[in-house]
Amino acid sequence: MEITSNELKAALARIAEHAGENREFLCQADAQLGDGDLGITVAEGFSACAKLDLSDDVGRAFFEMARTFQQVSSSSFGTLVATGLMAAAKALKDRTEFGPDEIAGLLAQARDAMLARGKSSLGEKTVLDGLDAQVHALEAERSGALMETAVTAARDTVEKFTQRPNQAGRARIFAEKSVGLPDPGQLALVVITEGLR
Amino acid sequence: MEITSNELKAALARIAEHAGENREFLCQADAQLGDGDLGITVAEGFSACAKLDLSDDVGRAFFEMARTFQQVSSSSFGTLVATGLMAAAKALKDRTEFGPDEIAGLLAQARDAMLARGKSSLGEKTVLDGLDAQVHALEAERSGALMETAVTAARDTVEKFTQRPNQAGRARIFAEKSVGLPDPGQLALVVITEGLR
Amino acid sequence: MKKILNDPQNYVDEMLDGLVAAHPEIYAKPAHRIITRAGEKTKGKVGIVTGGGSGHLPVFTGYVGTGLLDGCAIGNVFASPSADQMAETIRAVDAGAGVLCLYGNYGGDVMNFDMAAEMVSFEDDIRTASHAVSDDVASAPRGEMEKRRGVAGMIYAFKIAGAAAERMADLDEVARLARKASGNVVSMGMAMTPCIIPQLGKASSVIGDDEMEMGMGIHGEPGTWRGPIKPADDILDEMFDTLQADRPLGKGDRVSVLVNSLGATPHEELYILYRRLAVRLSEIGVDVVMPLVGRYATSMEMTGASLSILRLDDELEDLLAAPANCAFWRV
Amino acid sequence: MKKILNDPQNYVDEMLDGLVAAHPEIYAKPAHRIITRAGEKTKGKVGIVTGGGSGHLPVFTGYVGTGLLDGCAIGNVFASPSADQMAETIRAVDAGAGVLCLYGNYGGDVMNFDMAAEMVSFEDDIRTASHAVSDDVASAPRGEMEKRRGVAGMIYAFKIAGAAAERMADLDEVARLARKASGNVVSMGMAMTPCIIPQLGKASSVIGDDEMEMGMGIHGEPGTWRGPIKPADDILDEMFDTLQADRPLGKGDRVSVLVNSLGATPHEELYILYRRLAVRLSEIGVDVVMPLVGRYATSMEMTGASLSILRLDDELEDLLAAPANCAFWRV
Ligand SMILES: Nc1ncnc2c1ncn2[C@@H]1O[C@H](COP(=O)(O)OP(=O)(O)O)[C@@H](O)[C@H]1O
Ligand SMILES: Nc1ncnc2c1ncn2[C@@H]1O[C@H](COP(=O)(O)OP(=O)(O)O)[C@@H](O)[C@H]1O
Ligand SMILES: [Mg+2]
Ligand SMILES: [Mg+2]
Ligand SMILES: [Mg+2]
Ligand SMILES: [Mg+2]
Repeated sequence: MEITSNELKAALARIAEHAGENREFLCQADAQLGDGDLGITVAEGFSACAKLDLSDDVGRAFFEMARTFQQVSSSSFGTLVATGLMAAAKALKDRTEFGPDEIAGLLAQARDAMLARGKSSLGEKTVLDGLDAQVHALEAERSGALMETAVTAARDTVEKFTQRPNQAGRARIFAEKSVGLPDPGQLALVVITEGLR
Repeated sequence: MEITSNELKAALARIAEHAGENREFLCQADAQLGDGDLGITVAEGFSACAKLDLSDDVGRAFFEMARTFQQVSSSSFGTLVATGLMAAAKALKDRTEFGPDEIAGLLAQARDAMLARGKSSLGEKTVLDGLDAQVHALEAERSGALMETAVTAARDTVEKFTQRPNQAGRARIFAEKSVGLPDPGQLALVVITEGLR
Repeated sequence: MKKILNDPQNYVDEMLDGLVAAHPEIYAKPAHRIITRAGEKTKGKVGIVTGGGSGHLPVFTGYVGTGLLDGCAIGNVFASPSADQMAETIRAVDAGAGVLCLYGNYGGDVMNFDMAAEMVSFEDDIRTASHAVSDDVASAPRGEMEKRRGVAGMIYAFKIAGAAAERMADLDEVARLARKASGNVVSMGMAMTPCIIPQLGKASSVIGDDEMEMGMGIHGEPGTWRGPIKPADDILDEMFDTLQADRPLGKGDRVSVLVNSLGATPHEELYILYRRLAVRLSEIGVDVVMPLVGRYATSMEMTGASLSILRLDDELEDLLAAPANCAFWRV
Repeated sequence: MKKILNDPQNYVDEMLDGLVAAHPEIYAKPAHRIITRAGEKTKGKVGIVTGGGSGHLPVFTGYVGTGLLDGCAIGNVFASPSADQMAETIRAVDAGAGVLCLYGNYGGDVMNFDMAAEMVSFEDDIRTASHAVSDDVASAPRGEMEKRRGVAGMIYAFKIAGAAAERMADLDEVARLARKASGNVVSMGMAMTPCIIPQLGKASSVIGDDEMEMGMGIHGEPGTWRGPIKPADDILDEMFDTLQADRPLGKGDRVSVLVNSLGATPHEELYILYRRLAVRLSEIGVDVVMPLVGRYATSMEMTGASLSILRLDDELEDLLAAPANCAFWRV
C-alpha cells in the first residue's frame, strides 16, 4: 500500500496520542541527564503536526511538519526531528505518494542529515543510534512486519547503550553519571515508533 | 603663666599618651553606635600632632595641628577637632603667646565653628555639649583650677546626656538604641581633657 | 567573602591603579587617592571636584572626564576622604576660575569639603563654591532637605554642571546650574541584599531570604519598611508614587529618568522596571528624554535598584545632551 | 529569589518591552522575541544576526546597533531560540546582500541556526554564512575547537564584523573578518556564585561559601577546578597563563583585552584584576589597545569574571576602532 498525505496525517494523530501519554515519562528521563523538557518537545511537537492540514505533495507535507515541529520546540531533539523531516521533504519533493520499501532509505537520509546537524557520530548514545538500528533492521526485513521490526530495533538500542556513557548533547557533561541510565532521545524514538503502529 | 608654642607641644604629648591608653575604650564606645573608629581617630590624631615641630606663632601652630589632625583622620570627630583648632588658629594669628583667661573664649569660638561645620545644635548629645559645658564652667571659674573644672564639666555632660537619644552624626540613625549609652564623642572629650592636666 | 581582591587593605588603591592603567587617556592620579582628568587643564575653565567613599563605581571617581568632573578625592570603602585630600584635589584642578565642590550629602563629606574650602581659601586664595546633592526622598521629608542623603541622582548634577563648565561658564553660573539640577532631581531606592565591606569581610546587615527593604541607603542605612519581596511592577509603583508625592509631575513635563542597579541586579531586571515606568509616565503625559538604564551609582555587589527622575527645562535639557566622556558614560 | 520580576514566565518578554521602550532609537521589535535595529535598512548592506538564550545582557540582544549587529533572535533564559525565529530574524534584516549568522558555540544554537539557514535558503533564497564563536579555553582543548563554548570574546567578533558590514563589505568579506576575529580571541572565566534562573526560582548549582570555580561556564557548566577562593592576582595569573598556553603572545604583539564581570562582581574588582593584567602584559612586551572593563557578557547576577584577549593586526585594529553604537557600548 502506497503512503499518501492521508496516511501521514493518520500516523501523526496516533503518534501524538501516544507521545501525550508518555510525556511525563520522557520528561523524567531527560531530567536525570538534562533539562527535563524532552516529553514536552515530543508531545507538543507531534500534537502541533497532527493539527496540520497537510499538502497533498508529500514532500511539501514533510516540510510543513518540519517547520511546525521546530516552531514548537527549539530544544535539541525538536531541531533534530525537524531536520530529519526536512530530509524526507527534500527526497520526496513533487510526489504525492511513496512506498513502504522506500522507508528505510528515507530514514537513512534523515539519519545522515541529523548526524550532520548534531555534529555527532553514531555510537555516542543518542537518538541517532536508534535510527541507525532501524535503518539496518528495515533493510534486512522481508516479512512486511515493518512496524514491529522498527519498534524492536529502537528498544534494543536503548538496552544496548544504557551501560555506556553519553557522548553528545547536554548529557555529555554528565558522562559518568549517564552510565546505567537510558538515553532520553533513544527512549523518545521508541515512543514515537510505538505510536506509529 | 602665659601659654606659648612650647606649652602647646608639652600638652599635645600628654594628650597623645592618655589618648593612646584609651584607644580601645573609645573604639568600643563608638562601635556600639557607629563604626568603632573613634579611638583610632583621637589616638592617631594627637600622636601625629605631638610629633609636629610647631611654629612659634601660636596661631600658625594651631593651624599646623588642624591640618595634621584631619590628614590623619577624616572621620567626623577628626574633622570637628580640626575645625576647632582652626578657629583657634584664626583667633591667635600673629601672636606668640596667650593667657589662661583666654581659654574659655577660644573654646567658645571653637564650639561655634564646630556647630557650624557639623550643622548640628547644642543638646543633640554630641561632643559639642561637653565643650559648651566647659565654656560655661570656665567662664564662671575664678579659683584657677582650670583643668579640674574642665574635666568635671566634660564628665558631667556624659552623665547628663546618657539617657537621652543621639540626634546628630551617624548615631542618629540608632536614636532609640542610643538611649542609655554614653555619646562616644563626649567620652573622647573627657579623655582629651584628662590628658591635658 | 565572594569578592575578587588581594589584601582588603589595598582594595581602594589597587582599584585606582587599575582604573588609571586601563584608561590613561581619561584619568590621571597626581597624588595618593586623588584622580583628575588626564592631560592639560583648560585655562580659565571652572574646575569641578567631587569626593566620597569608595565602593560606588562609577560614582564618584568614574565621572571624572570631559564634560563632567575635573577631579575626585577618594576615601576608603564607604568612608569620607580627608579634608586635606579634598583641598589637594581642589588645588590640582584649579585653572584660575575657581572650583565647585559637588558631592553627595553625607555628614563626613560635607564637613570635610567645608573644611577643605576653608583651607584653600586660607592658604591658596582659590575661590570655591559648594553643593551637596540630597536627592534621596526615603532618607528625610522634603522639609528637612539638609538631612536627605545624596544618591544616584547626583550624576545629573555632575553632567549638567560639567557641561556648563566645559562651555566656560563662570563659577557662579556653574554653581547655579548644579544647584538647579540638584533641586530638580529626586530618587528612591530599594535593596534585597547588602554588600560586603572588604576590610570587614562581611555584610553590614542581613536581609531575610524572601525579604526586601524599601528606601534602604547605599551603605545599608535603614529604609522605610522591610518585608516580603514584591513584584517588580509594585516596586516600581511604590518608588514612583513616593517621588510623585514628593515633587509631582504632570502633563507636558519633560524628564530624564535613571533606572539604576545597585550592583548585582542585572540589566534584564532594570528593563522590567523600566517597562512599568514607561507606562506610569505616559499615563500622566510626561515625556522622557535620554533615559538611563544601568549601573550608574552602585554599592559594589548590593542587590537592588533605584529610580531617579530629573525634571527638565530647556536650559537643563540642552546641558544634559551636551557631549561628555568618561570610562562609564558617553554622551 | 532575590530578583526583581513579575511572573517569571514573562521575564524575557517584559525585559524586551522595557529595552525597546527605553531605547526606541536603537531597537525595534518587529515580531515576538525578535529585535532588529530601529529605522530603515541600508540597501545592499550585509545583515548580521545573532541569537541565543536570554540572561546575558548586553549579550546577545544588546549588541544590535550601528556598526554592530542588525538583528537578534531571543530565547528563554539560557535556552536557544527556535530555528523559526532565527529564520524570521534573517528575513527581517536581509537587505539584498545576504546575512551572516554570528553567535556563540552552543549545541542548540548551532543546530537551530543551521536549520534556519536551510529554511531561508529553501523558501526565501537568502544567502547566508554562519560562524559560531568558540573562545572559551576552559571548555575544551585547542584540538577540539568545535567543542569550545562561546563566551564574552564573541563581542569582538560582533564589533569587527559589524564594522565591516557598515563599510559595505560583501558577505564573504564580512564572514572572513568575523572568523578571523573569532580565531584571534581566547577567553577564560571563573565564578564564585551561580545565578538564579527565573522560572526555576533557584540557582542551578551551589558553590561553597569560601569556594570559587575556575573555568565555570556561563550557565554553570563545570569548570577545571573548584576550591578555596584565591587572591585576585593569582586568579588573574591563572587565567592569563591558561590563555598564554593556548595561544602565546609575545613581544611586539598588539591586543585588545576585555575584563568582564559575569554580573554581580563590581567594577572595583575588575580594576583590581586589570591592574595585574597590565603588569603581566607589559612584562612580555605586549601593547594594549582599547581595553574594555565592565559588564559585556553576563549571567544575570552571577559573581565572577572573565578575561578575553584579542590579538590584533592592522585590519582588525582599524575595524575595532570604527564607530559603533548600541545602548551598552559606544565606540
Ligand atoms: N548533538 C546531538 N546529536 C545527536 N543527538 C542529540 C544531540 N543532542 C541531543 N541529542 C539527542 O536529544 C536528546 C535530548 O533532547 P533534548 O531534551 O531536546 O535536548 P536539550 O533539552 O538538551 O536541548 C538526547 O537524549 C539525544 O538523544
Ligand atoms: N554633625 C555632628 N555635629 C557634632 N558632633 C558630631 C557630629 N557628628 C559626629 N559628632 C560627634 O562625633 C562622634 C563620633 O565621631 P566619629 O567616630 O569620628 O564619627 P564617624 O566615624 O561616624 O564619622 C559622635 O559621638 C559625636 O559626639
Ligand atoms: Mg532536554
Ligand atoms: Mg532543552
Ligand atoms: Mg566613628
Ligand atoms: Mg568613621
